[in-house]
Amino acid sequence: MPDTVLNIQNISKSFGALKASDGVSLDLREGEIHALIGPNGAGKSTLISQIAGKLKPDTGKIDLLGYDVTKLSIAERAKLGLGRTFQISELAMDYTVLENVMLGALGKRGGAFRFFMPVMKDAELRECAQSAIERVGLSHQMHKVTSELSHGQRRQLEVAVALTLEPKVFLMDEPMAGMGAEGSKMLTSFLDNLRQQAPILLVEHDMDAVFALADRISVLVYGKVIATGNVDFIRNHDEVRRAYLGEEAA
Amino acid sequence: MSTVLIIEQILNGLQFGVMLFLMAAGLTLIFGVMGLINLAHGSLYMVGAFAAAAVAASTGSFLLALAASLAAAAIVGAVVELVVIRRLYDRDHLDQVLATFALILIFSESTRWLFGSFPLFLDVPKALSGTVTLPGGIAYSSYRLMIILVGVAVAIGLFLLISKTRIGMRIRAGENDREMIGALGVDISKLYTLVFALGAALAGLSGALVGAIQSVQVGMGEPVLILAFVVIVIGGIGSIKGALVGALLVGLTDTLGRVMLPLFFANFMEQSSATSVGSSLASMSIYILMAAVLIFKPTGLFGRA
Amino acid sequence: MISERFLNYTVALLILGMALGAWVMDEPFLITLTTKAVILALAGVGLNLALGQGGLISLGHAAFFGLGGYAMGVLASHAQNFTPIMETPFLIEGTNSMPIIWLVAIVVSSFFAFVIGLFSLRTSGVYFIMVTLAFGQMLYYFSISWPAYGGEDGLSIYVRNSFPGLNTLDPIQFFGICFVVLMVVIYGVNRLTHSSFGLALNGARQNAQRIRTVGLNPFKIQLIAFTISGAITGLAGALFADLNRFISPTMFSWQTSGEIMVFIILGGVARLYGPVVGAALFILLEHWLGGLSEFWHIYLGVILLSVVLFARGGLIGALSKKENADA
Amino acid sequence: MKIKSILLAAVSVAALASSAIAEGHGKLKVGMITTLSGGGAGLGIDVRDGFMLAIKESGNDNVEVVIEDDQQKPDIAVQLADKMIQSEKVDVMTGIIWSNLAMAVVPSAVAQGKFYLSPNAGPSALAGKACNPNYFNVAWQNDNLHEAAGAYATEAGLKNSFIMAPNYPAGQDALNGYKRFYKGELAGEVFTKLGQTDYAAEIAQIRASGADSVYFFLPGGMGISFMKQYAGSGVDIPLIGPAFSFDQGILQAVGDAALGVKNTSQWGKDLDNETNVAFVKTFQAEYGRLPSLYASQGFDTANLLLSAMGKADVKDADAFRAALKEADFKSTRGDFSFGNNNHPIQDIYVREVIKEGDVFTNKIIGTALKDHADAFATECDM
Repeated sequence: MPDTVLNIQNISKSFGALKASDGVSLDLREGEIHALIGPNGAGKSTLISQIAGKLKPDTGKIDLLGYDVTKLSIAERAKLGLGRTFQISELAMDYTVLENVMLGALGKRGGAFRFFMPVMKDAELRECAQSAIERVGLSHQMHKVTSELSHGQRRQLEVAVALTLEPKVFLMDEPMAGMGAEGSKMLTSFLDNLRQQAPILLVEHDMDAVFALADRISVLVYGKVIATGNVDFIRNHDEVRRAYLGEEAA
Repeated sequence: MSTVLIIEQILNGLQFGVMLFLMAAGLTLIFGVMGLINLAHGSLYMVGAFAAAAVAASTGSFLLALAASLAAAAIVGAVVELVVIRRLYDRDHLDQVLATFALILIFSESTRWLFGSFPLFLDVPKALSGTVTLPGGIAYSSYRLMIILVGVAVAIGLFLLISKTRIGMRIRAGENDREMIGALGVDISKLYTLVFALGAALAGLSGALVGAIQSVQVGMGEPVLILAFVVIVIGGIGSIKGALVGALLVGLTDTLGRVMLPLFFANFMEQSSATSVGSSLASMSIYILMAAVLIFKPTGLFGRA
Repeated sequence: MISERFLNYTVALLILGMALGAWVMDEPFLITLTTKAVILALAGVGLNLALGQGGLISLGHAAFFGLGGYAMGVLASHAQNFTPIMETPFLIEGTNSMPIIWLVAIVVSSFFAFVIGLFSLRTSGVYFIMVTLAFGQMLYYFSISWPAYGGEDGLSIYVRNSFPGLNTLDPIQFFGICFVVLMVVIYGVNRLTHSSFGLALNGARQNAQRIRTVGLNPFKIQLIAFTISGAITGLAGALFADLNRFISPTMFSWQTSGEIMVFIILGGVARLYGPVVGAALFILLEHWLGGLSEFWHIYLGVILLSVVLFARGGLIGALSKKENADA
Repeated sequence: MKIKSILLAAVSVAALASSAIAEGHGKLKVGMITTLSGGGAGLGIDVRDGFMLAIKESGNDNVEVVIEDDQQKPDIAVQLADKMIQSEKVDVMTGIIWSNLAMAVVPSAVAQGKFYLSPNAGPSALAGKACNPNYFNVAWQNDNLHEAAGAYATEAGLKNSFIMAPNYPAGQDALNGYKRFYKGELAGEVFTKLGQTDYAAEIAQIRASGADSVYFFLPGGMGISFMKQYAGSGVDIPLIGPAFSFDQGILQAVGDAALGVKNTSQWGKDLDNETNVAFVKTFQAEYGRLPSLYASQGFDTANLLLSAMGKADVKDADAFRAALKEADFKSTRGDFSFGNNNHPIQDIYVREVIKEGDVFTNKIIGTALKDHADAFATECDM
């Protein structure tokens, strides 16, 4: 299936009595944005963690670009081409924007084992990092220390780091969270274009963004996918309305 | 080796474990609630022993001496918490290690300045100075038996304190979420002082109990401190149950290792080199145990990830 | 306020000047003292790589310091007695040539650092501190009860080892060797800090999850850093043994680990010259306060405590602009 | 500026050091490196006090003593030795308590032409193969007291000893020394961990061993812990030890547990000779406590030095060496002379721990070995 880049097959994960993932199947195809939505506690974070490699599923299988990655580590999956952004920013807070993005560039190159040459004078890495920073619109903040960035800027930085890896699949965990209206709008149009580069599995609470961006939407409730389909299908899906959208509308 | 001797050695191991538990309980409690590594815990042990020796010398009463050890260590603990320790809660472990390392220097030399360089005298009370005969004909030191009982009592007391009382509830809340406990309206700094003083008092008590059968001298706390750290790391830092299990494991490993290893090596080498090799390995045994536990369970037996 | 780089040069020149001044005034002991500071600084530079850059708080670096010392002791004692270290399966002779001893010290201590790191790095936080301490204690007890090289008594080497073209028994020449070694290592560590590896290592300290997500393996990075760090401290151990012409299990004790850590905090964590300033200050305090009172440990404790509580950047932090070291 | 004050400090250290160059003729400068801080400080303080008492009593103001604290750390001791030789330019060194520190300092000090008088440590290497004409031991070779204990046990008709020491060189030497003069069987031989504080396991082994005597060498706090625990264990096999665990400073901490224990020593406060009687009296008057073994050794060391000073100038090394070798001084131990390896030939006594009023102390009850030299003298080619 060359068209399907990420294929999650029937995975389950329990914590004691709690079934956080209950036979979830999901796929991501070339060129699309596939949004994953669901109420709080539906098991979105657990699912993301299993896809990224932080948690191992109890049963089931995850294929990435045709490889079985179920047992691989985070770093190994990243090397295969999985680019991830986090719900809560995972950044080196003492580093500048540039330094953080350089880390991504290092990862892309496949290793940090050069011990003598000054990394900041490595033209190739720097170019890669700077272009990513430009694409997310942080050029003016390039030498600012990350801990001094605003919340929204940190999200942009996360995306920039993911970009340097030139991933074949993006896994984005609530990139819009905490962004102002202006920022959300900018990021929405950015992501819209990004799908040309690589498909995106997008977990997002911002329904405007989801409906604007998603080619397909999957709805996760109590660890199960209750529906998958395009925007209209989901909008009009009875069970979804009851379980999820209904509450929101009310 | 006779069965009676083996049983006696197991009993010795348990008793050594219980002594370690008294020390380790305070250490693990302080870490669990405040997230603080306290290298100066050994100094509080020393304070307890010196206070007990001083009071026993002037009053002749062992009970008063024990009370003094509890009080002195608790007071010193509270003062240290107020002056120094509370500035360290938000710091990283490195700062905590170094600041409490500095406290060791200050405590040790101040004690030597006050009491001199020679060991002080502290003896077991007359009533407990003999032996009791246990079933099976084992003559066992009454005082050591009392230490086992005190240790068991402290263990039960701590479990009750933590599971049944208001303070215990707050302590548990503090372990889980330090911000939540503030939100509950509990005066967190008072609670911390209290917990630190409690841990210090336990260390002081064990210093006094142990001081009566060992020697009360400057620097007595550090070897025990290292052992207590081994104990809580094996048990899982922050867990009282872990401290108990870890202490007994360390006590048994150390005692039985000392006895068994030389005998074991004597099977295939000459006596005096077997004694030497066996003793060398025995002195490393608990550290090997600790490394082994951490390799399989990186957060100790009962630690939280 | 002054820039950190200027401060670094000043410190290096000050140490050099101190030794040269003492040489001119014919004060060999002052040279010896300065040499001690230089060697301890080197041990600190080693630990600082793991601790400052990598965030790996090792309370077991005395293990590597001791291993370096014993590498020197074992080699030199065999050379001194003209007995081979081993004959089967192949002959290994002792030596009293410093460069060979250094090489052996580096190989041995980095091997142990690699193995200890392999196990210890599975843990983190307090567990890491304690498991490194445990490994240090193992070696300590081993060295005490291992009779071949003196056990608790330690081992005296009567003549300082030789370095081609120099008279190592002349204090100023031995100082020169140690100073050059320190400068070379500092240069190397500085390059390392600003290399790709340094960027990843510092990144792993700040956020290991981030490093993993970009496809790098923080464990591998930290293991390499820990190994290099152990090797540097081991080299310092070999020099320290040569300074005293004596080794003993004290080099393995946990107090030694604590003292190396103290140098770093006195000078400033993660700063290139932090351990240098710290070690110099420590030696100065030791000799000053030691002369003032039998109870000088009290003052040392108070000073250390104040630095930890109130001067978090260490002495360099207090003198230069920023509280945080830049990476 | 802090930098400046550091610099100033450095300069003042340098100035201080340079002002202290030895001057004059017939003068003698002693460098004493001993343990004055940390856990083992008691011993060093006694040696220092004994030594200084003798200097003071002599009224000889040609002696200058520089005292430094080695903190019981070998590397510090080595540096202090360097300092004393390189900047203080001392003529004679003394003071070291511990064998491992002595091994670190002595060989290189005597190799640089300094005299070294040992007031306490006597490692076997310095008595045997590594003996040196400039090294004089005024205390004992390490094995001496253990050998005497072995001789005493044999003489007392003991047939089955349980022996015990920490697992480190001095401990191994101790047991070897005991076995050298002990002719009976061994009920058990145990090495404990250095610094061990709990002896329950060993006491259980002793109880089960069927021994008729226990010989133990556990210096410092280890011995205190062992004896207290032993007393509480109900085991009543008699104990024998070297004097180190029954010293004046330690006995008070052991208390009743030590009463009646036999120990071997080359000195006792009740030794009836003129020098000793006067020494015990003046020491008590000067420092307000009873002198210890270590104090007597410090006192003897200083008197040996003073006796040599009366005969030769230290600048004439050969003459001074010969004067030291004569050992022409009044020792607190009575007869005292040096063997070929510059180690003592002396009587070693058996003492028993008693209580005098409120104070625990020792009483001499016999002589274990007369005019005893050491086992390593033959290995020394002097």
